[in-house]
Amino acid sequence: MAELLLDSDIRIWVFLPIVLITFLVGIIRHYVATLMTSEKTVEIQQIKDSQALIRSRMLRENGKFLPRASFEMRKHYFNNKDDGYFATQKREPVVKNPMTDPTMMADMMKGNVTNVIPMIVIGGWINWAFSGFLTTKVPFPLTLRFKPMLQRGVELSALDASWVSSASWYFLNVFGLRSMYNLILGQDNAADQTRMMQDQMTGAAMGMPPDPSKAFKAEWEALEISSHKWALEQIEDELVNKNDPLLENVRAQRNRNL
Amino acid sequence: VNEGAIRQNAAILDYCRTSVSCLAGVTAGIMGLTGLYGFIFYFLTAGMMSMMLLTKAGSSWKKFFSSWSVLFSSGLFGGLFTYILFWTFLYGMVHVY
Amino acid sequence: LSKDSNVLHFYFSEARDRLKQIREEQSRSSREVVDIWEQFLSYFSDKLGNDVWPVYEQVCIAACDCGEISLAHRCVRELNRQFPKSFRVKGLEGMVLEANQRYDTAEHLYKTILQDDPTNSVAEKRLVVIYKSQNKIKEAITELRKYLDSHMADTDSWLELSDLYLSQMDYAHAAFCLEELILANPHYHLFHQRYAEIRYTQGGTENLLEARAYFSQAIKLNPNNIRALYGLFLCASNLATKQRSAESKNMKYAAWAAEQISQLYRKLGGRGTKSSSDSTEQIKALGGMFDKLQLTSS
Amino acid sequence: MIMGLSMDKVVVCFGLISLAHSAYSAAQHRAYLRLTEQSFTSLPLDVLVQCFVSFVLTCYGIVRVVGKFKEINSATELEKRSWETMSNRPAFYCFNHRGKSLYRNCEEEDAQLQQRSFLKNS
Repeated sequence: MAELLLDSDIRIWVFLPIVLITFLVGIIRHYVATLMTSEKTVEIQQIKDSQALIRSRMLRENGKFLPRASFEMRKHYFNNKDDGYFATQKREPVVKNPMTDPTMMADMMKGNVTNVIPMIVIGGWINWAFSGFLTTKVPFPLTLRFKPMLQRGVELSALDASWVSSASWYFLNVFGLRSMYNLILGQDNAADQTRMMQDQMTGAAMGMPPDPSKAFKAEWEALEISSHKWALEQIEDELVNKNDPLLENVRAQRNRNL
Repeated sequence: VNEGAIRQNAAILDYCRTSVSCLAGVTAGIMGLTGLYGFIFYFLTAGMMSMMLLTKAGSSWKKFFSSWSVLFSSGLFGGLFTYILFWTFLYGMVHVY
Repeated sequence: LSKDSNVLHFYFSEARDRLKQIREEQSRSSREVVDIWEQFLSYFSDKLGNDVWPVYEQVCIAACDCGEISLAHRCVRELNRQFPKSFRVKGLEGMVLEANQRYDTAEHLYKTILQDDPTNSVAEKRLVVIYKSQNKIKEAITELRKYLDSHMADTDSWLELSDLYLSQMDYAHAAFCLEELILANPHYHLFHQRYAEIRYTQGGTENLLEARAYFSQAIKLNPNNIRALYGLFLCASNLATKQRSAESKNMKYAAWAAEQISQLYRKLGGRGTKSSSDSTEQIKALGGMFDKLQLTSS
Repeated sequence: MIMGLSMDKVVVCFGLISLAHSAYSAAQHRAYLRLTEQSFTSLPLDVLVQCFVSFVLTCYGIVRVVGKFKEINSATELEKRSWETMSNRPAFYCFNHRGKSLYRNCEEEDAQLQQRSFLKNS
């Protein structure tokens, strides 16, 4: 098949602009999104729930370092049938209905505004402005099945599948540049710092379970079956009878580190 | 085990992965690699980056990564997509027109 | 001229890195922070870029700590201009008020913050501090317990509460707080050591046994922890007098701890700058002390 | 340390520029071939070498620039902290302590001294 020769004006006026436009739009979208995000409001109840879950998990994992009485006391606090934390706290599942909750509506709107609409608008514009060009060729052979994907807007059945049309090049860029945004925008940690300063992050409430009562139930069960085995039972003998070279080694290493 | 440190290490790894695959794509495009050679080149450069990171971490890489395979395999295929994009881009810029 | 600017740049980055280090270490080198800022970094504040805001915050707290109210005011003003609605800056404002000993105004400020944002943990903690600095420990404890009721996983606050209880000599509650800390950080030797110290202070065979175990755990986690070694020695020799049945065992532990301590001293003495005769004398004195302790306790 | 960091950045910049330059020369080469109607077999060796070397250089610089790994073992981090720093809680700083009077007196004395010397001089 004869090699196609593209006009090099296409390179300057179609191929390059598409890359630049996608890239810049992505960056602008990022900043618009950060401007528009409303900070999530966290209820004190949610913080309390998540922290209780964290504490109970720590109790299960590290409870072996506590004396038996202390462990049982905490277990009782969480799991006691009559007034235990997990047994009495009943929460209504906080599954918000997006239609009734206006803030959810607004959030969804914003998501649409920043994600979908630019894509449609810019995509449509590019389709209109740069339609019908072949822009480039992928440097590897492809089967015919990729033709409709890569040659949108150019219906030529005789063309080799590895040529890419302008509209498809735009979509390739949209999807391929995502990780580049991470690279470039994720780098400015200083910006994150200022956002931190703007308002204190309530870090602990980040991983909120959507339905606390279900999480409570699971945690209750997990805590119920965990039993206490003191890890420090024979610690003194272990320490005294330990062959000293080992201990000496550890100590020597530490001394070196100091 | 420190969650924050793990996350930071993963972020560093991710950063290296993305930038190296992007650069490798640029290089492959300029050199005009086609077909299978291009993919082989990608995996070679990915291996090279992992080796560089290993030498940077020194003998104590065990302190930083829970397992050896993380250093080599994390984000390998996500990077491939970036690689292909830049490969195509530079190949188009240099060799097609 | 370029050499001069190079040197300046060097000092600049030195100062910036030092401040950052202090910030990350969370050490309370307030005077140093204020000095670095006043004598050097304040002239280059625009060179810091976005890093300047955490630095302002740090300097503000340090200035409060040193009683340099005017400097603290300046920092808050800068921050206020940049983040006019931030609760974090409001919290700083409250700290400046506290440093000025205007506790009522500060309390009012924190309470308004809490009204707007009931989850604001800084304001709640500062309320505790206000009571504490007015020496109303009882109120501080109630306030802190209220806070911990909803923030159960906040280790800093558990530590603070244990300190407050200790100041009231309420050892049982203080021990409870330290148990929380051990749960959160089971591999940190100092928590174990501290817990053991509290149990030791409480006294009684039961508590002494537990104290012995936790001192041992602290030593296991860090064999260089000399305070824990002393603790183990004291526990074991105390128990040797109380428990006739397990006397030999306890004597063994005590002897082991004493041996470890003198070994450590020998090593450190050999390494230090002091003359060796000095250190051998110290070790000898130490041995004498151990003998005496055992003598009185048995 | 600081010099080292900026050195790495210089290396990255240099690599990128060199990469761009080799791209330009490769494109020139293709255009030349096309004008003289020769068929393309491979790029000239110097462009290939420049391209590859600058790639390796940039990778090296990036790996150096990204910053240090952190130890994932939290115990090692905690071990370095003494009780002093551990029990130091910025959220619970209490400002009602001797530091206030210590430092303030110092300052006032300084001011007084300065005033006195100023008076003496005038």
